[in-house]
Amino acid sequence: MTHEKLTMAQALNRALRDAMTEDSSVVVFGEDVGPLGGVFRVTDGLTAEFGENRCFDTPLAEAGIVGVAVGMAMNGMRPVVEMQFDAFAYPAFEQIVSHVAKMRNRTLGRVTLPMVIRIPYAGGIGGVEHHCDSSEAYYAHTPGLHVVTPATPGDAYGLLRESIASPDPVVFLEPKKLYWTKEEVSLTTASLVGRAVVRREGTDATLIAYGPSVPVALAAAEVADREGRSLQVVDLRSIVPFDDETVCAAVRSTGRAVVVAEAAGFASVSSEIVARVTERCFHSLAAPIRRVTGFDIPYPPPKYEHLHLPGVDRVLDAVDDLQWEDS
Amino acid sequence: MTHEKLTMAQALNRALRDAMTEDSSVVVFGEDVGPLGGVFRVTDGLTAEFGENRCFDTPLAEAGIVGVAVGMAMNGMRPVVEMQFDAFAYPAFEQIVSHVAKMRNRTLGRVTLPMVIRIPYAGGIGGVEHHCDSSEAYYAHTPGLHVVTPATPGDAYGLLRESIASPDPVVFLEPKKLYWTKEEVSLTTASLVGRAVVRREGTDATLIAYGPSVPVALAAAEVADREGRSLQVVDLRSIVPFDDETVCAAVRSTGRAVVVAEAAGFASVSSEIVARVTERCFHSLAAPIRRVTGFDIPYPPPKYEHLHLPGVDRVLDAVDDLQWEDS
Amino acid sequence: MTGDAHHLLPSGTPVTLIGIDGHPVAGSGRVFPSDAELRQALAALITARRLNDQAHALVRQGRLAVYPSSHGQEACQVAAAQVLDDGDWLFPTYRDTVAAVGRGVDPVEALTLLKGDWHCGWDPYEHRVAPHATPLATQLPHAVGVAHAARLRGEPTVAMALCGDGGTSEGDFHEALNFAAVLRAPVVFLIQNNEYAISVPLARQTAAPSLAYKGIGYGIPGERVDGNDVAALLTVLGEAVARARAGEGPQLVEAHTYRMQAHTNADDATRYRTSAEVDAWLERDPITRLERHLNLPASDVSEMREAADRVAAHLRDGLNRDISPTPAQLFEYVYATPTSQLREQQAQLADEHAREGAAG
Amino acid sequence: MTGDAHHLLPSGTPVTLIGIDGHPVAGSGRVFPSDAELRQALAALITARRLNDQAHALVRQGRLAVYPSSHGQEACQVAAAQVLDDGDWLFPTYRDTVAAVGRGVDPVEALTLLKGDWHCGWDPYEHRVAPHATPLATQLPHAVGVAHAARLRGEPTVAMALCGDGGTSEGDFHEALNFAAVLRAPVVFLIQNNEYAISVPLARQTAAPSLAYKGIGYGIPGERVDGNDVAALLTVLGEAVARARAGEGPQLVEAHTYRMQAHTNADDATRYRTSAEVDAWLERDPITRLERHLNLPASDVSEMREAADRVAAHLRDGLNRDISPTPAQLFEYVYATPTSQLREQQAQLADEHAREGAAG
Ligand SMILES: Cc1ncc(C[n+]2csc(CCOP(=O)(O)OP(=O)(O)O)c2C)c(N)n1
Ligand SMILES: Cc1ncc(C[n+]2csc(CCOP(=O)(O)OP(=O)(O)O)c2C)c(N)n1
Ligand SMILES: [Mg+2]
Ligand SMILES: [Mg+2]
Repeated sequence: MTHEKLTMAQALNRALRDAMTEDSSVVVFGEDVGPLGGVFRVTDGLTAEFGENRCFDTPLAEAGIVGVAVGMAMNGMRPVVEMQFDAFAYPAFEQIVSHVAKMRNRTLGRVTLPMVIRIPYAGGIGGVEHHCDSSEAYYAHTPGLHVVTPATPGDAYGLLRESIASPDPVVFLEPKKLYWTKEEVSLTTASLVGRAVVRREGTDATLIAYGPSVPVALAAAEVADREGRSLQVVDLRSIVPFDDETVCAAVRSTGRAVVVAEAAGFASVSSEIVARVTERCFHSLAAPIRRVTGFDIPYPPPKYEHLHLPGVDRVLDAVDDLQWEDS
Repeated sequence: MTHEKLTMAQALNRALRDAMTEDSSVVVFGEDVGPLGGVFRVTDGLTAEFGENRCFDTPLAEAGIVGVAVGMAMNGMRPVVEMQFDAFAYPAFEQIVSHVAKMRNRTLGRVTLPMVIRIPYAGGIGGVEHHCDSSEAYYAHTPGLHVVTPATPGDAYGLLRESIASPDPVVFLEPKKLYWTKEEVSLTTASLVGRAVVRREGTDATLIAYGPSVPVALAAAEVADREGRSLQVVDLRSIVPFDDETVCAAVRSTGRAVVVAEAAGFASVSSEIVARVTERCFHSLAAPIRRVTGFDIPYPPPKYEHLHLPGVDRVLDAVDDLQWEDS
Repeated sequence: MTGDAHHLLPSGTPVTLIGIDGHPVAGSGRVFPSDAELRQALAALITARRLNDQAHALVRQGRLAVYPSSHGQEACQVAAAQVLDDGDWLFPTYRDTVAAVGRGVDPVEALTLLKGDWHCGWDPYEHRVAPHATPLATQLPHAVGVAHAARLRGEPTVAMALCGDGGTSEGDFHEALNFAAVLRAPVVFLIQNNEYAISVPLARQTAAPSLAYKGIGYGIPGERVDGNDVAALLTVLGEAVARARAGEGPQLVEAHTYRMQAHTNADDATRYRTSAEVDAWLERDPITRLERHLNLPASDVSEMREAADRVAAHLRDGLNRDISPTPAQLFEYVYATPTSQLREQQAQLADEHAREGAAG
Repeated sequence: MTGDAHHLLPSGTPVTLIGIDGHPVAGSGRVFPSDAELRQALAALITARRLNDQAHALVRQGRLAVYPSSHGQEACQVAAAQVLDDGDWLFPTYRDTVAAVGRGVDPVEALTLLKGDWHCGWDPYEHRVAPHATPLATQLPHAVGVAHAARLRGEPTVAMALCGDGGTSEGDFHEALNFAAVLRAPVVFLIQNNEYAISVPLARQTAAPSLAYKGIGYGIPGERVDGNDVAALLTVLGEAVARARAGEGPQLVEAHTYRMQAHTNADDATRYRTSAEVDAWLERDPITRLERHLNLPASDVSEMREAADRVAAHLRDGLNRDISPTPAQLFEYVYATPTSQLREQQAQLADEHAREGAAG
């Protein structure tokens, strides 16, 4: 059987198990990933199934976790490490930027680091401060990393399998508010890194989203449809490498676009999308590309997050702003 | 006398001395900032003049330096700390993102952090790996920080004085290749944070630059002038807050623009400039805004940096690309 | 320089002054706190326990999003607060709500963050209690900075910086202790070693003989104390604070205690520890022990209980008030003067709301 | 758990086997290396010194951008290389060029980075020498990972991880030692305590009795050794490697030595230390000391000198070759498969070059 109905957390767990079964060099470690199975249960059962050498708890030190993973990757292993929450990956920033991202290049390709850094990220679950950061821009701006983020359980499985198999280090961002979304998942490996996907066809304007914002974009398209406007939705899946081809083709087909992302907008992945799509599709654009992003503020407290997060209304407002001369 | 001919390093030194003289709560610390005077001599003579309590060497630990500065700023001081080089600020990333940037907001404005983090940054001096990073995007993307970078000795003096006096934390990026540039400096305080400046008037296109790229833009404008093209040059000075007014007015006046910056282009400050200026000036633009940035690669070795750095030719190529229908 | 190194090492076993049976332990050679101090501590312990249990209940009622309880660890927190002077500072973690309350922070304010309202609910300057830090060990260098700034001005301030056993593994722990030692900053680092970092037991956190042995590596004296014996804590922490205040530099104290409940209500502790292990700690409960020792008239204890009930009722009432977030708050505190970018964004949000209001 | 803690503490004074006068030091109770081992070390020391001086000269001639010399510290580096087996790993810093050369790395390759050519000039797998790390202490967790991976596979590999006194202050030092201890990873951490971190003297780096006292805080045995006595280093490091290999977990060794030259040629050491202080270390020179001890026939020593000269000449020749950077190299090694973004950028640069070529 190659299909199963799984939540995103279960799909990720399944990807880890399948990768560990197929390749004995895959090891999983981090804080609370052992007997507890991770605070989101993504590593549930791995220690029991594969033993303490393959899935283990570490001391509480993120730079240490990533640094040790670098060493293990240098020496024949494929480490998959978990950062417990987005903001708790920051202690590992130097290791990620100065080593993980650069080792291959520094050594003329002699030392490669096949490792995955899993980071539950972004908001929408009423978490307190430091538990809801959308930190993708920090990694996406750093040459040498792959940065991917699934929006569906199926992509979660496929992207994680591919990331573990990759010779290059991958920052794997898991939208924590989507951990419990469920769908039929194909348990086969696929080639998704670097490939955006059109999640919904549409002709009037293109919504470009990734990770936690994909369902928001889809919901907005649904509402717009009822209001007589046909919105196309592109899910990036992979921020680095970026799929210029798919994104630009989509935008050219509609001539209008809105980027939807939770992260603060300033100097972000959204900025990049606007900049690069505009550079490439300027004369196909009927209006400037709009951004609907988090505000340029620290992530707000739980009771305030609904004010901050890009929602359907804000996306539709932006769509309305796309200079519809004929409307 | 309020004018002196100073290098940028001297102007920064002078700003520190003047601030320390005027305000006894200003303290300077970091690695090698004491008797050695800093590896770039920016803190030269401060320990001798103000004593060990006001300017002192610390243990070699950047998170510790920034974290201790947070505590001192909480308790009545105005710390100015030095990170020895750009990449060596990364160990402090968690302190900067999770505390420096957020303390004021977390505490409803009750705890403010009047502190300055000085970071010599960017390339152009033949430095080896980890000594040439353009790290501004990491800070600019983080809400709660001010991010400024001078391009002249005069601005260096003014921006640093203003940053030290600011109630908010400032990431102060010093383009190390400009440390030895010299000019007549007005030793008065000014209001430069948040204000871009038009460094050169021009009518055909606008070059938008900051920090180390300003001289490159000016040189390009000089060459273009000889070739009969009139380029305007805007120096941002302040990345956060961003001076939309000045930048957009400039771009509207020419209808064409090129952003010049050393940092890797992907998800960068350059992306932001393109995105926000396009959003605001779309219908004044005759062509998409071009970016001339560092490539999306780890900073290359000394003998390769000339290939990587945005130079006059590359800027002029981009200008040529701005769809000059009449040329 | 190394001749006198061994005085930096902790005792092989933790200092205990009151045994499990409530009797004084013979031969500790340490000062015993006065009865008045112990009575004060008992009242605080009873309140602390009551608050822990009340908060736990409030989570179940949906009035609090989450609560990391210090049930079982109250002696550490009560003592940490009690040994400080008004001019001193406390640096708590997310598990140290009752320590903050011990310093005078209103419990309703203390739980603001966990209620889902603004990040820090109290004025840190009012009681000199820093906002509690979630990123582990990051508050420790702040404590060093606060203490160092005070020392530069000649003020007698001591900073009490709290941290868990797990937190000692972070780089910030190391850097903070080292800075404190080199600067001779008056900081008392108190590790509440409660045997677990969420699910990770101490043995996977460290291979050290005990965490207090980390002190000597910084030139800081390390001490071990029974973390469920408030008398021992008052003495050991009190002396540490006095030494720090006297200019002897930072001090490290490891309190051996146990987290009786799950990490937070969201945690499932049965996945990583047995109930037998938990039960074994019941007899070491800090409150029972002190009650046995003081053997106060029942009326005195009921008075304390009633006072604690009043505090708990106040907490309940406070948390029953609904939060009405205003959009402007999102932008108001990011900078002293909002950037033009933030003003634009604030206006956009205000406009949305106005339109919703008009539509709705 | 704490009964046997004291064996983790270092001796009060560093282990020395050969005195300044070249005579064996009585009563150390430690194994003395064989004459053959000492002869091998002397040859390596002479080469190391020669390389340090040659590199220093090449900076003045503009053939090297910068050189952090280990003049005075050669005994540490020679011993660190000599005690390893072929299957072991060395993790050097920027100051450990001669240790890398001791493992077999060609000196020309070893200086690739400092010449301004590509970041790491050697194949790390060939001699099991990691790329040298500039960000301080960041290589230490890598050493732990390499050692742990080998241990998981049942290989007898030991990792020798080098670090300076300044580097011990970084969080990564702390995290690496702690991970190694908890994982029982076979790593020998060697601190070359040369009294300075650029201009910052040891007293501003730590208040510890000595850096080896940091070991006990991780449950790692700490030892102190005279860093200018190659015999003591061979014994202490050799035993540490053997213990690590035997499964006794990580080991910490602090070597007391001195940086005789400025931090790099770009540094001005007169700003922070006196020449009297430097001169006092002259008599402890590791080479003189060993030469006195071995008292070899002059012809043997000249042979070693000639061998060293040949290595130096090879270095000189190698560095005289010009570098011809190709644009494609910038993009080739960033990812296993270049992204479409990088292909675009590479094409753009190639196009620029083609046009320049055409124009020029
Ligand atoms: C830097 C960082 N990493 C991870 C976490 C997630 N986290 C929260 S509490 C905790 C365990 C802390 O254990 P300990 O320090 O022993 O304190 P305790 O909870 O036992 O009081 C973890 C891993 C965090 N808050 N900060
Ligand atoms: C993380 C980091 N911060 C700062 C620096 C800049 N730096 C280079 S060498 C050095 C001093 C290192 O001293 P030590 O560890 O004692 O080694 P030594 O140079 O004496 O061999 C400093 C501060 C760096 N390389 N990395
Ligand atoms: Mg704990
Ligand atoms: Mg040193």
